[in-house]
Amino acid sequence: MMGHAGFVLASYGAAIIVLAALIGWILIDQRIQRQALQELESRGIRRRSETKMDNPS
Amino acid sequence: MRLVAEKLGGERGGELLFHGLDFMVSAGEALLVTGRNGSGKSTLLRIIAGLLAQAEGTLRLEGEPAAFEGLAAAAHYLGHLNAMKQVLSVHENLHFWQSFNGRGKYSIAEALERVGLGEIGHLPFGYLSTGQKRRASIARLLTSERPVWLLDEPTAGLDKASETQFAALMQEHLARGGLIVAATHLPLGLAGSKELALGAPL
Amino acid sequence: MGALFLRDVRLGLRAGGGALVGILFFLAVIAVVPFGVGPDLKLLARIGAAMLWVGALLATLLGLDRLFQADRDDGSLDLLIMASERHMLPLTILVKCLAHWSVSVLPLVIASPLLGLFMNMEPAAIGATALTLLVGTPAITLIGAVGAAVAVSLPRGGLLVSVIILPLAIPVLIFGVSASYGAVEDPAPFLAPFLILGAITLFFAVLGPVAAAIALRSSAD
Amino acid sequence: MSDAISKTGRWIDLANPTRFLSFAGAVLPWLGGLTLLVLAVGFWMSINVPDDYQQGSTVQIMFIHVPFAWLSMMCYTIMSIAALGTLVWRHPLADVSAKAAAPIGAVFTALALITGSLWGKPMWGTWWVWDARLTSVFVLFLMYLGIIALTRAMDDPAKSAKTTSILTLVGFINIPIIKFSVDWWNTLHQPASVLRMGGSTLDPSYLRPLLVMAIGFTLLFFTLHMMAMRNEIWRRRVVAMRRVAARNAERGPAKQQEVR
Repeated sequence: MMGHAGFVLASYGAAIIVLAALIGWILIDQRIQRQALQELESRGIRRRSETKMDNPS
Repeated sequence: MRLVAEKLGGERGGELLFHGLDFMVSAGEALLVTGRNGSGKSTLLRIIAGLLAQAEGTLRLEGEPAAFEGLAAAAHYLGHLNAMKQVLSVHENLHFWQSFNGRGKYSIAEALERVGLGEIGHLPFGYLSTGQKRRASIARLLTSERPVWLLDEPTAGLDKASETQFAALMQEHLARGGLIVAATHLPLGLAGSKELALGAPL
Repeated sequence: MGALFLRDVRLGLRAGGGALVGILFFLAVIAVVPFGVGPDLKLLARIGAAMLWVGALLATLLGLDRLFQADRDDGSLDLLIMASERHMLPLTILVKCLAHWSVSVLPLVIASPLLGLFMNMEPAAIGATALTLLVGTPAITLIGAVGAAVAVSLPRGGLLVSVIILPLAIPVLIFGVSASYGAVEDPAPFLAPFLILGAITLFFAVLGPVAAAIALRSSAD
Repeated sequence: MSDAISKTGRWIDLANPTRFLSFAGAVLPWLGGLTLLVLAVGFWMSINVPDDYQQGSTVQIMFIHVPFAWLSMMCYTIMSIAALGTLVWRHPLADVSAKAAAPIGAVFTALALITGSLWGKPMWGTWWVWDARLTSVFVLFLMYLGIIALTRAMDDPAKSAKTTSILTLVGFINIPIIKFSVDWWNTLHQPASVLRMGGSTLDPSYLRPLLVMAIGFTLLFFTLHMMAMRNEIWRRRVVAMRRVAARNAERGPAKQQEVR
C-alpha cells in the first residue's frame, strides 16, 4: 500500500500543469485584449458611449 | 499585348447566352461589357478568366509578358464576391493573396492607402461596410501584378468618392500598359474605352 | 503555399471553433458506446480499438464538407483555381487538406489515448490505435477532399459528402483496426496492415488532390 | 423626454461593466494573494497527513480531487444562475460571467476526471469504470465543451447569450444527478463523506486539510473567473471600438472630398 507515491505525484503534477496552463491562457488573453485596447485608443478611437458624451447630437 | 476573341460563344445552364463575339483589347485599352441582366456579362468574364469553358470560338492573349503563362495566369478577377475571409483582418487577407499570387507594384500598406482604407487595415474584414469590403478587394488588384484586369460590376456598393478613386486607379493601370475588361451597367469614368453590348437578340 | 496553410489553420482556429466540434463529437460517440453495449470492461477493451476508429472516422467526415464550401462562398475558390499556373491546383488542395487535418483531426488523434483509457484498453493497444489513427486519418481527409469537391456546388452537400466518402474509407478502417489489433493479439501481425495503411495514405495523397482538382474545375460555374 | 430615459437606461447598462472593471482591478490582487496563501497552507497541511490504513498515501489525492469535483459542479451552478440572469433580467454581466466561467469549469472538471482516474487505478485497479458518478461527471465535461463550442460558433454575443443560456439551464438537470448518483445507484465510487446528514464520516485529521484546500481552490476559481470576466468585457469593448473605427474611417475620406 506504500507504492502509490507515483500516483499521488502524478495527480498533483497534472493539477499544477493544467492549472498553470489555464492561468497562463487567461494572462495571455488579458495581455492581448489590453494591447488591442491600447492600440485602438492610440488611434484615437473611442467607444460610442464616450463619443456621445463629447458631442451630443 | 492584346486579348483577342474570335467567334466566342458562351452558355450557362445549357442555354446559349451569346455567340459569335469578336473583339480585341490591346494594352492600354479598356473594354466595357454592357447589357441587360442575364445577357451573359458575368459568364463572358468567367470564360475569359478560365473559370468556365467557352461553348465555341477561341480566346487568346497575344504577346503577354514572359512572367505570365496563359490568360488565367495573367489576369486578376474581381467577381461579385470579394474573396476575403470575414474573421481575418484586412491586412491578413491581403497578405495572404499577395504571398499566394506574387508581389505587385504596391505594398499592402500603400494599396490600402490608395483605396482609402489605410486606417483600418488592422480590422477584421467582417467589420467593414459593403463599400469598404469592395475597396479592400480592389486593393487586392494592386498588391499583385497582373496585366489583365477582369472586373465584374467593380463599383457595386461604392460611393461617388470611391468611384472616382477607383477610376484613377484604372487609368493608372491602363497607362502602365495593362488592359481591362469590365462588366458594368454604370459608367466607370474611363475616357476612351471601347464598349461591347451583349444581349442583342440571337 | 505556406501562406495558404497558415491562413487555413488560422481560420480553423479562429472561426466558430470547428475543431472543437469535431473533438466533441468524437468524445460523445465514445461516451455513448458503453451505454449501448453495457459497461462490461472486458467487452469494452476488446472493441475499444474498433470504436475509436469508427468514432474518428465519423468525426473526420463531420467537417469535411466545409473544406471547399467556405472558399466557394466568398469567391476565394475562383482565385485559387485561377492561380493554378503558379501553384498546381492538386498541390493547393493537398495543402488545404493538410491544414484541415492539422486543425480538426489531429486533436482527435491526440485525444484518442485518453479515450482508450475510458475503454479500458491495454497500453499497447492504446499506443497502436493512436499510431494507426495518426497514419490513417490523413487518408480519410484526402479521400474526403474528392467528395467535398464533387459536392461543393450543392447547397446542402454536408451529408452527401459523408455518404459518398464512407464506402471509399472502408479500406482505411479495415487496415487501421487490424493493425491496432495486431499490436495486442498474438497471431495477428501489426506491421503488415500498418504498412498497407501508410501506403493507402500515400496513394490517396496523390489520387485525392488530383481527382478533387478535376472535380473543382468542372464544377466551377 | 423618452430620449433622455433611453439614454439613462443605456448609461446604467454601461456603468455596470465599467464599475465591475474598477471593482475587479481593486479586488483581484488581494484575492490572488489570499488564494496563494490558503493554497500554500492547504498544500503543506495535506502533505503532512498520516497515511490512511486502507488507502495508503493515495488519500492525498483526495485533497485535490474533491475540491476539483466540487468546483466542477459549483461552476456549472454559477453558470446556470448567470443563464437565468441573462434570460430573466437581461443583465449584461450575466452573459459575460457565464461565458468566462465555461472554460474554467471545463478545466476543473477535466482535473476532477484526471485525478479521479489516478486515484482509481491503485484503489480499484482500473483507470475508468462506466458507473453513474463517473459517467455523469464525464457528461458534465462534454456539456462544458458543448457550451464553449456554442459560444464560439456565434460571433454575435447578444444572440449567443440567449441560446447558450437555454442550453446551460437544460443541462443543469445533470448536477443533481451527479450529486446523488452515489446514493441512487450502486456504484464503485464511495458515497459522500464530507457533506451529509449526521455529520462527516471523515477523520478530522483529513477533514481539516481538505476544507482548507477546498476553500483555496474555490478562491482560485473566483480569482480566475473574475480575471476571465474582465478579459471578456475588454474583448467586447475591442469589438465595439473596431466597429466604430470602421465607421469613422468611412467618414474620413468623404469629408475630405467635401472640402475639396
